[in-house]
Amino acid sequence: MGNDAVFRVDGLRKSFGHIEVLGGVSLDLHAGEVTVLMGANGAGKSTLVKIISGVYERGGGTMQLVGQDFAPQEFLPNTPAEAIRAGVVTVHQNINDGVVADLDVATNLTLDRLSGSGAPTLFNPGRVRREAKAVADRMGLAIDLKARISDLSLADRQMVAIARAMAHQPKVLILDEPTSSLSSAEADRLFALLDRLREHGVAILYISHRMSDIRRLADRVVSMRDGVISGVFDRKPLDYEGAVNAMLGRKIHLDRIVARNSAKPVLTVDGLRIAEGAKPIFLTLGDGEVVAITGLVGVGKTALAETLFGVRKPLSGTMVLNGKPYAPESTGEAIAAGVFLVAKDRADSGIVGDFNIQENISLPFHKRMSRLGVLKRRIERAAARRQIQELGIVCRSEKDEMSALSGGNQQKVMVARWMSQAARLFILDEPFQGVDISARRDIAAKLRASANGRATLLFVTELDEALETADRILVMSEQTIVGEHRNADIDLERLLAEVAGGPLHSAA
Amino acid sequence: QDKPAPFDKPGAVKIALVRYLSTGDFFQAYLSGVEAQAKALGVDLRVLDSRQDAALQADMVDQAIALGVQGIIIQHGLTESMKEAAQRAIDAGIKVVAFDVNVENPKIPQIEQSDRDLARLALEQAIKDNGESWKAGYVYVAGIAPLDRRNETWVDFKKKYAGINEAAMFGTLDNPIANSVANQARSVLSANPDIKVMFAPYDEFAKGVKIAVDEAGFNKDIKIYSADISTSDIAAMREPDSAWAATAATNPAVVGQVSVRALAQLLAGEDPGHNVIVPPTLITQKDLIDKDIKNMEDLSAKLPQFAHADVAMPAWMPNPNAK
Amino acid sequence: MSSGWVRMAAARDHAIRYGFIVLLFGLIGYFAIAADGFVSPQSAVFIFQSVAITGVLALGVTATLVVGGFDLSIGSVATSAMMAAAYVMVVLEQNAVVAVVACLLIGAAVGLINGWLIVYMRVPDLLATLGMMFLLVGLQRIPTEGRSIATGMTMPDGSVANGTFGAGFLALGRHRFDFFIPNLIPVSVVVLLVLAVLIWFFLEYTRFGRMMYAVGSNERAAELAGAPVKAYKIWAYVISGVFASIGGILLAARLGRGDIASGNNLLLDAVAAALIGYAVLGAAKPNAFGTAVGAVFVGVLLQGLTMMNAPYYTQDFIKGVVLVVALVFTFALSGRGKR
Amino acid sequence: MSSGWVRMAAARDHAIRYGFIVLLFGLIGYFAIAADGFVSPQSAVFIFQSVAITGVLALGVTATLVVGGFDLSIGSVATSAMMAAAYVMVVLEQNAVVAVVACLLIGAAVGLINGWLIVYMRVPDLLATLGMMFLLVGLQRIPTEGRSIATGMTMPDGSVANGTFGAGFLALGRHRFDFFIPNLIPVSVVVLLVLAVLIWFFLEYTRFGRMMYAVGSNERAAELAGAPVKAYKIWAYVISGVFASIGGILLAARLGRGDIASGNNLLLDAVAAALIGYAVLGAAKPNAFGTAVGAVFVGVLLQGLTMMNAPYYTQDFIKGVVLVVALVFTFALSGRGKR
Ligand SMILES: Nc1ncnc2c1ncn2[C@@H]1O[C@H](COP(=O)(O)OP(=O)(O)OP(=O)(O)O)[C@@H](O)[C@H]1O
Ligand SMILES: Nc1ncnc2c1ncn2[C@@H]1O[C@H](COP(=O)(O)OP(=O)(O)OP(=O)(O)O)[C@@H](O)[C@H]1O
Ligand SMILES: [Mg+2]
Ligand SMILES: [Mg+2]
Repeated sequence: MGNDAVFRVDGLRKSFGHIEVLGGVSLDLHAGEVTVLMGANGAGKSTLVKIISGVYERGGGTMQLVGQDFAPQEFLPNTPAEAIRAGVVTVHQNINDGVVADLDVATNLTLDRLSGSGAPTLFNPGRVRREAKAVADRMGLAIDLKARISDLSLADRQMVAIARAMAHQPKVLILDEPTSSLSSAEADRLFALLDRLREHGVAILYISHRMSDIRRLADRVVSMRDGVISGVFDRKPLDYEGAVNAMLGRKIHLDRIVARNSAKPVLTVDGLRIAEGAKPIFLTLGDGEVVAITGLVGVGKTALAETLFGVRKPLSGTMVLNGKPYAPESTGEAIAAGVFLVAKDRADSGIVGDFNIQENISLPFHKRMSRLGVLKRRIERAAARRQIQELGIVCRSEKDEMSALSGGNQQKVMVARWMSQAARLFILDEPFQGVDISARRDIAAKLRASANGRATLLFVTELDEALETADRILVMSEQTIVGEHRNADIDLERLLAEVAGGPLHSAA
Repeated sequence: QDKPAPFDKPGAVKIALVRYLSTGDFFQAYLSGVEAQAKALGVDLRVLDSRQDAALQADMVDQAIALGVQGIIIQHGLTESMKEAAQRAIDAGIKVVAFDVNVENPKIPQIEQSDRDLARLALEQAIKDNGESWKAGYVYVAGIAPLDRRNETWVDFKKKYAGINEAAMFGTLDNPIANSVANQARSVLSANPDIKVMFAPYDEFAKGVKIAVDEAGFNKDIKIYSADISTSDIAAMREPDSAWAATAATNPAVVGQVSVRALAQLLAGEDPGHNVIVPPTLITQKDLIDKDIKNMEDLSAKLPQFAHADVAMPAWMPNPNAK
Repeated sequence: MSSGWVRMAAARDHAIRYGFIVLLFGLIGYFAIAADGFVSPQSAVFIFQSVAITGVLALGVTATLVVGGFDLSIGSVATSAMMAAAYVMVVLEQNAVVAVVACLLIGAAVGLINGWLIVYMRVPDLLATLGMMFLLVGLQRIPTEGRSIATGMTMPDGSVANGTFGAGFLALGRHRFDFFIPNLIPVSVVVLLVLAVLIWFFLEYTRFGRMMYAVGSNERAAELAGAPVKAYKIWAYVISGVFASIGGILLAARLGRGDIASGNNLLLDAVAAALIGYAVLGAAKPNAFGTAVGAVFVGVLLQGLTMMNAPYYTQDFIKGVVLVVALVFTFALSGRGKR
Repeated sequence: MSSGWVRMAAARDHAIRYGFIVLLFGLIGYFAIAADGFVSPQSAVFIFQSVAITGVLALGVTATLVVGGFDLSIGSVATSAMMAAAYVMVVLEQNAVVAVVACLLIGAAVGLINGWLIVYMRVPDLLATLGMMFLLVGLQRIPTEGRSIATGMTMPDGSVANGTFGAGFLALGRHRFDFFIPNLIPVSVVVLLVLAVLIWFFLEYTRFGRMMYAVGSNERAAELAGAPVKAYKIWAYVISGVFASIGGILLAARLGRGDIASGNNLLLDAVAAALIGYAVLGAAKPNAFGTAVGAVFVGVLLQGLTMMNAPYYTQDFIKGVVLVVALVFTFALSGRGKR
């Protein structure tokens, strides 16, 4: 197999300041193969991708494009444009780097053509829309081409970015965690497309932390650890466990969850309606309990989370927290009442880019960390250090800029922020976005270990994540809760039917 | 010729010019006059420029005191901000003269270019050219001291000649001033096409009005009267069929020279008098054409009263214009 | 949703799209009644003429707004170009073509430097162009030591500058084209209209223009999609600089001399026009058509008020009030708006 | 990595952090040698005094920069406050306290309106404050029809205004505190220093200041962290307005009259100081300490050049060049920098 490599990376190095991130990475990509790259958060996957795609300058090593009809040629893109022109197309990890929010879908789908040098000078909206439609159709995208990107959900934005990359007829396609904000239906569409590209001989590098993706797609698995390749697995059947162990440098073992019961209710939700025409939601969360709510994208999980946190107002219904009526007017009131939310989409709604790790962690708790309005930095720093330790955030110090962290570690900082103080009701909306397997289990374990004294509510699209973490799993569909399961003896079939909004829903 | 002490030793005297306004031709010419006379006298001149910051200008007087100058010329500024600063200089034993700002101090000679006279000369010419009743446009921005003084004369004239009908008053100091005033004047002319006389007692205003009059094609129907003069004003007045009929002006360079001379007199123990007035000259389009005056040098050469004022001119005083 | 609600939303959409245009025509109607002689071809031409220079500057600054930048140096570029034109013709005794070329080169050079500072030296836009503004305000005065430039002027070294403004150059400020009525439309208005159409077409209907919007909205995404983001940004500043220098040429041609002025008011008026443009047709973003309408709007307002004898300070006041009200209207209703 | 490389990186870090301060001291050293009398307590006090008013304005605008906004109205707020103070004392014949309170209220009111426009009406910051600027420039001249306000002035209705500036009020501009040397430090310098320390402490060490930075960096994240984002933004504009009105009070006290021609350059000079502040200690973001240093830097530069008899236009030029060079230095090296 190794002889039909179309893209070859040899001894690639990269340092930021005096921290070495890539210590000589060598990797081959083969035509018509999906190579999955696995690695813990901060292993250097995105950095590698950014070098290949011309965003970062490499610190050493070589890259080569190899083809049947031409001699191997040095591949040294100075800009993303050069990489694209050479046929190496990338969908980056940060979705907002993939689309331009103020422009419409059609322009976004054809963005690279507009900036290509061969493109016609004139911008003909009709023609652009036709081209965009062709691009969208290939992906089976059903988005209004005139809609502005800023009005779309994250999943739709991601699909737009992927569709554009696909349309290039690339030689090498790189996808950096493309499914982290997609629903399984959309992910399935993506996989079907990747299958087609594979048949057409495209070399695909696929980065993901989701085992289900990896199992579905991989022809080869390459593990990466601390900036070097730590294992290549291409003998069928693929040794996934070995790959995970190689990427972590140790074995992980999965403790079965012992589902707990709780007697003391912390939050009672009574007849809450979060959307026009939706059925009311009834819900009780107990002390020490970890509850996961799952459901497809767009069923109202975020809406419910935001309602509980005071960002939105319910249309009707009441809530009782700690035996007292709870109707937060603002996020500030919610926090004061002990209700915390780890919001989804960290780049938009979590990370303060100008702040370092420490300042990001302390953000909601300034009041508790200050006297007469003056911040006590020693307390702030101590809290940050504790969280970095607890969650194993990979960084130099608590003073690091957020932009210097890998995606998964940024996500950990977001969780750390809200774990740094005791909550009564702890809500996490897609907290595992971009977090590697072992870190995910660590976080889940931390959540469970610290669960006493509060109720914990998790919103996840991935069922696996719910199964690994929760005592109880609720299913949402059409802006309301349609099913409830104890995580002990789950009827998976019934649960999946509820998720899909099947017969049970109509029976309800 | 022997100069009295302290001017007998070249370079022994240090004086400061403390300016409020500096941007523009008038101020540049004034400065060149100051420099020329200072050079002729052999004194060391420091220029402190507050760039229209009245508070800073007051501080600069103190700074000049700290620099150990013997004399200070205060050029423009606000009475309120300069009065005390000037007094502090006097208290420090420094001789002070003030140009175009009243510092209300009997010990400080006031150099003036007499704005009232400037306006009067121009308006008298307007009466002479156009009779006693006409429809006028007037360019004025309140709050600027010399313009306020020129305005007083205009108000007096309107009282005196009932036939003067002020159809429109406008003006702006948005820069470039001529361009902004041209826009306004165009509007005024569209609204009042029967205006006969434009009184624009500041040459930047007059330039703007002239542009508007030309653009509207009214240059043969309207006459412009103004104050102040510069090389480009001369060119504008000399254009064929120019509407700009006359201007009254003092030579800013001469005013600069007079300022230094008055200060020198004080330093030499002489008294230049409390009000040192540099008389204005009326300059008409006809003068410029008849005498073939093309620029400020020609003007000085051919209108001697413009080139030199025998003000503050004791016998020992060197004349910087003497070649 | 009830159809009443839909109708209301549609009405609101209309209010956003056409509110400003309606306001403009309302204003014209009001002045037509209140001020004699406001309605005439000459008056219309004059309104365009009075905003030609700021309008050209505003179109240039629109380009920098589109890429998410800002150019505070345009006023000083215009006055520098004016001084340069006068210097070239009067002191160096060159002809009109040389003067125009010199101005355009200055504009392009300043734009390049601004762009280089912002793109490669990563100096924030406001900062870089503010520094450039101070620098140019000083620089343009150094050759003549702060004197205005006019034929016959005395140079610092005592010599007399005898060059003259070429007739061709002055024609840029004074010639009028026939248009139904003889001698109706001045060159400056033609320049404004041509540049407005050009930049509008460029921004809306060429891929370069589209990419500039993309760069302004999300630089990183545009770069990752393969756009030469740095080049686009630099180009925007070059456009801005060149347009400002064209404004300076028109200014020199109108004044017939090189006048000492800071250009601050040109800057503010141009920025006002470009920002008012956000409100036109509910764009809520920089756009060339809006900028042109914004410039005309200010022109109409000032022309009308001046004709009604309103003193200059009430004009500023009303300009401010109208600006604020018009914009509240657009942005509050549209619910978008973010720079 | 080799230790040489580490040392180089450290050197670069130092260059970024201290480069600007070194430049400032270098400048002081140069002027100390080149210009007589530059080094003296009086000269130092004078430098502070010369930048006191712009410095106060710059500190205010820093607050709006911190929340990611901008305030173009500060210059006109200052001059409006000056006119208001004069009007209250001279025309309405009230005492100094009333005048000061009136000014502060005006500043706060303008800040509130600006904030309201930006936060609730969603008008972009530059636009809202530009409109406010025009509005105030006109408004402040309406009561006196464009005249300056001084004791004994004739009002539009022909009456004579006989009030005077209270002695207490004038003392704000003229009194000097003893400090080793008698009569050394003027009130305005004390005000500048006190306000600088206050706002610096507020922004760096209080939770409110910290949250303002968060709001400026990621509004939504700040909101989801429980911050009342709208209130913070409005407060920033109120701070800016109040500081500008304090600047106006100082100006009125220094001038002893309400002068319509004063205060033209306040906006640009204040913005320059605040933006230079980005470069101090390699902050690459708005910060109060940097702003204060920026103001002093401009003061030192202009004072030194004045003492070396540099004409006014070269001062502008050098100010621009130094600004650009200093900022290239900081931003190019630091590799951060984004507004
Ligand atoms: N701009 C930067 N400056 C300094 N360090 C950086 C920078 N970008 C990344 N790093 C560091 O490089 C390492 C690798 O980051 P990278 O983003 O490549 O990880 P990753 O493998 O993609 O992780 P994840 O799965 O979390 O996305 C991390 O330790 C990160 O802190
Ligand atoms: N800005 C918006 N404009 C219009 N509809 C919206 C908007 N935001 C959300 N919605 C709709 O509201 C509903 C609930 O959305 P919400 O984001 O809560 O879904 P979700 O289940 O949390 O999805 P996800 O899994 O992506 O978090 C969806 O139907 C969505 O399309
Ligand atoms: Mg990554
Ligand atoms: Mg959600």
